[in-house]
Amino acid sequence: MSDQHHVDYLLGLGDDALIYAQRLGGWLTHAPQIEEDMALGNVGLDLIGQARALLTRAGEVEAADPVRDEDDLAMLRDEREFRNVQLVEQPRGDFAHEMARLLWFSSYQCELYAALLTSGDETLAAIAAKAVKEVEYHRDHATQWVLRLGDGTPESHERMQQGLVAVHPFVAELGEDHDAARWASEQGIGVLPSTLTEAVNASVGQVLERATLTMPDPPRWYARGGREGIHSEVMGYLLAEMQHLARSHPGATW
Amino acid sequence: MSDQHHVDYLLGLGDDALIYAQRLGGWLTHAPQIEEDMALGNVGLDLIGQARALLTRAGEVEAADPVRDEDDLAMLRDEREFRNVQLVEQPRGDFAHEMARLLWFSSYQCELYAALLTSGDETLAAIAAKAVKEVEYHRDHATQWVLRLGDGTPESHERMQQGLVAVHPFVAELGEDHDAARWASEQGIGVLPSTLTEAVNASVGQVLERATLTMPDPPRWYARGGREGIHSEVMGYLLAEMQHLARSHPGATW
Amino acid sequence: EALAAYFDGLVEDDQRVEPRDAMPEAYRTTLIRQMAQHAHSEIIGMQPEANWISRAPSLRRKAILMAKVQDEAGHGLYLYSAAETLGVDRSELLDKLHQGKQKYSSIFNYPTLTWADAGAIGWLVDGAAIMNQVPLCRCSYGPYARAMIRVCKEESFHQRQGFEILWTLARGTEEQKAMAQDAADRWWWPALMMFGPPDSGEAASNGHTAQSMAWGIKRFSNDDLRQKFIDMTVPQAQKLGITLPDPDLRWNEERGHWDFGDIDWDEFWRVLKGDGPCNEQRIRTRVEAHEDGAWVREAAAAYADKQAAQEVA
Amino acid sequence: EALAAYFDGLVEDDQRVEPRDAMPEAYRTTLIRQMAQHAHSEIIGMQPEANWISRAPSLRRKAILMAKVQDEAGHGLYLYSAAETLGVDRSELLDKLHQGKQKYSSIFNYPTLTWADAGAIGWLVDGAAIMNQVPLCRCSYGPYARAMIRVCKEESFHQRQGFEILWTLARGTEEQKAMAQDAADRWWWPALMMFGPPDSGEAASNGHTAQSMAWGIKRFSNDDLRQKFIDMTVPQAQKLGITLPDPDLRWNEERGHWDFGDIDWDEFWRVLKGDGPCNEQRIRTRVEAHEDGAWVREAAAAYADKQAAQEVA
Repeated sequence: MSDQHHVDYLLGLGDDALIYAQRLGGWLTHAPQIEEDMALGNVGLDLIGQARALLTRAGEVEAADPVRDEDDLAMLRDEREFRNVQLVEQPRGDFAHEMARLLWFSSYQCELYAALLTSGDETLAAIAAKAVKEVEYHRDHATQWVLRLGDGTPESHERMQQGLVAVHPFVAELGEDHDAARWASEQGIGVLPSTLTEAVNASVGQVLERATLTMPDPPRWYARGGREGIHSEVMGYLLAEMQHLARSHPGATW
Repeated sequence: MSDQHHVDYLLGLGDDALIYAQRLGGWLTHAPQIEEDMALGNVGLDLIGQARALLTRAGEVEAADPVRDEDDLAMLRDEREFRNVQLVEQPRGDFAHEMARLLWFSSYQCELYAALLTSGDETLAAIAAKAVKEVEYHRDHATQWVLRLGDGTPESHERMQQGLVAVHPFVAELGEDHDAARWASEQGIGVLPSTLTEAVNASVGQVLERATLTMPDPPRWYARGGREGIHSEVMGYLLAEMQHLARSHPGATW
Repeated sequence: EALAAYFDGLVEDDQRVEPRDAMPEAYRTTLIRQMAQHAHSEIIGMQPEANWISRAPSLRRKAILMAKVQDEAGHGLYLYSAAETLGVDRSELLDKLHQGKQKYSSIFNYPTLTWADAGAIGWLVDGAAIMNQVPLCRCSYGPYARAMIRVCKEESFHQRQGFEILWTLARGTEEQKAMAQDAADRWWWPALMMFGPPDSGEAASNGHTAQSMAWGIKRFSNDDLRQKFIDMTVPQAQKLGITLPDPDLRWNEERGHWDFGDIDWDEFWRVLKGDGPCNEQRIRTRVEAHEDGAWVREAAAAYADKQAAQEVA
Repeated sequence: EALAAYFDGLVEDDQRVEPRDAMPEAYRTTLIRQMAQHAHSEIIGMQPEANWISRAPSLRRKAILMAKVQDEAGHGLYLYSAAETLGVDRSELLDKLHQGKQKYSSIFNYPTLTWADAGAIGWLVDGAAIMNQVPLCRCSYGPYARAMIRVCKEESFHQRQGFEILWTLARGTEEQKAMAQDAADRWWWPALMMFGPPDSGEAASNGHTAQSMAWGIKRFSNDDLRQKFIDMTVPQAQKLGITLPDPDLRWNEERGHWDFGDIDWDEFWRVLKGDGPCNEQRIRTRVEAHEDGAWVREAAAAYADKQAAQEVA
């Protein structure tokens, strides 16, 4: 059972990166300026890279016969087997909404990967060492935009604030502990999400303050269950799109 | 080769019905009033029924080993093998846009099935005999709405006119002859699409006149190639959604 | 006085109250609230299943599912019409739904995550709904009772279809079996919550029950209906080969009923108050459809006015 | 006079004209038009390939494709920047694109219908683009020439990636082979049209060629480039095991070139004038992104102004 927790923990990290990359890919050709097509493409590329490494590692630890590789795990799992938080699977909103999501998610990933630098899973520690620099860039990028939009025009301020509100029900799930994380943290392999929350909140809070924005009130509802494969109804459509081609040609090489 | 034309002809008819039903299904829970959820659901159901009969017949004529049934043909063909016109695959627009599409498509289907009543393919003739009554109801339903919207409020008039404009580049393809139809018409099995065009245009034209609307100017571009499996880029996404589950469980029974 | 006595007599003799009959204002408002909530549930209840129309795994299933969602729209219409006999109109009731002033069944705030959920909703959710609704076919208010007779007939058809979806999955591949089991795991407890809070104890909320019973609107207590549902459903689950997710479920020879475990009433109240997975989404989808359709309804009204004016002229 | 002579001398000696140098107004406007069209082609050219990012069949391919589309955005930026050295700005050029006053390469008005199209675009479309662009690395206008050097380096990388996609498909399942062949069938002729109308004959349209050659902007005629491309590509197709859709394609020993069949110039003009499968969609997508982003760009400008004001204060 311990191994399955290890796998699940890695899948949670990998699926977060993969599914968010999938959503960010949708910005290419739709960004507000060409520089931003490139920047969001970069963030997406970094996340796909993280996802590939994490899913590959999950397959190694799982050691199924035959071993499932990154594509088996990305393309051939069903919705209930995906362990990402619901934040990352939400459809693309406006640009402010995206920057709100990116600020929260990258702030979380900064704390996460920093903590994983000392993981007892050396492969995971190495992935974290590479990723931690990437996600610091992502956080910086989101921060710059949140400042510009928060302290830009009245319209952008309002949209940015609304983006924060829209994202808020999905934030708490990033800090929710779950069986796999508890096991991983006990083993010195992973980190308990709840231990990151304070630093994440502080980091985001500082940005919001500088951006003349306010932290939204506690939301009326909270997303729950992503780590156990409970997703929002949009997830099935995302997976249908992502997996259709691969599933249409079983066993093919690309 | 003649048999393949027969199959292709049936697939064209069946795919039109199937793909339009797929789009109409999207109106359920999104219609402007509950009566319309029901009405568009009804049209969709009729079209799925037609599609099932037509695809089943196509599979019979094809006589592959093993015979492909309606679901093999709906769920396991790739985009380039679908032979529907591009009109039916276009995403859902506003309600006026949908009524413009339904008016054209049902007017076409009225003429089509009336002509197929005497098809030398007796199964096809029987399908047409049932369908011809259904599509008359569809045309009547679309007609009623085009009248209401065309001669309703200034906003609805404008939207209805815009809907007609949006649909116009896709109309000519309904009347385009293609190899399978030429063969089918020579064999007394099918009807040459171009022979229906005049009646379809007259029928739609009368409705537009009563509705105080005008037939749009010839469009700047025309959709082409659906009957040869050339689709618009939206088609791949439609198929991914429609086929994902079936393709995820090869050989399963539902 | 005489009118009130007439009303009491009707109810006492188990006769039907009709729209023309005088009735206590509280009876009227209770009925409106209940019928509206019921109609809203049909309309909102279309969403979780409509979610699978475009992805149904076969054309036969697609057609059946589309017809089912369409039937739910029809049920909504019957029920709004029945409510309209009490002098409210549909648009007023819809506004209350959209503003969160009237509720719908909380079960529809759960997502449909797999195809098996289309089966589980038919089997468990429609099954529970029928259990609630069959007694309403004898409800004291005539139009409601008659609407329920139509609704129940179709619902039991839906329930069989849902059962059949799961039956097929449970006899399918390992993945399909797991899908069926997972759906039952997720829908079982919420389905039990559909009968409302318990009749007694900490979580009870005995608001309207006694009065509704006296008026002949309600015939059985929540717990009685829940027990009937469980007694009916457990053997069906056994037949399906599905394990219901309650370790305390066991036959009680003495009671002649199935014992069952504790229901998580915190979850019930939480979802009811808005913190369910789909509350926001369901209302947003509904409001969007309504607002997007406003210009269409206006056009239809304007056209009808013009036609009427022409006929007069 | 002296300035004009200086310009002529630079061009004659195959030196680079730089932004500070005086240049004929017609040279400047020709360059702006060409560079803008080139930049627009990069930006619009993102769309057909971006269409497959979400559906790429493996994560490796998804990453490569995303990087490629991103590179195209980068090329667009280089080229707009190069054009800006001539005193226009990007937003002005984008407006002209959006209003249909400046063109982009017609090839991007064809849809990407299968995954193999991502390969065919890399192999054929980028291949043809490189053939057009390599001579531009020696273009008389310095900033354009330097931008092209960067672009060409990346494009040839993309071309190899596209070839590799098709190579893998051509060695895959029967369906994958058919997919590769189908893509080549659909992209071959439009790729040949990328070199523009023929140098002579009925379909010729020798508008700017002679002058552009004299100015050192254009180095080879359309037909020469087309022939070079065909000569380069036919052996690659043979290596792939793909049959190019031209029954008249055969080696001409005498000419030392591949002969090829007639190009459908009617289609070329039709698509160029707006009646291509995706013209409307491409511009609509582009305009939507631009309009949806207007408030963001305004906010960024407002913020920058505030920051600048603070630094002054």
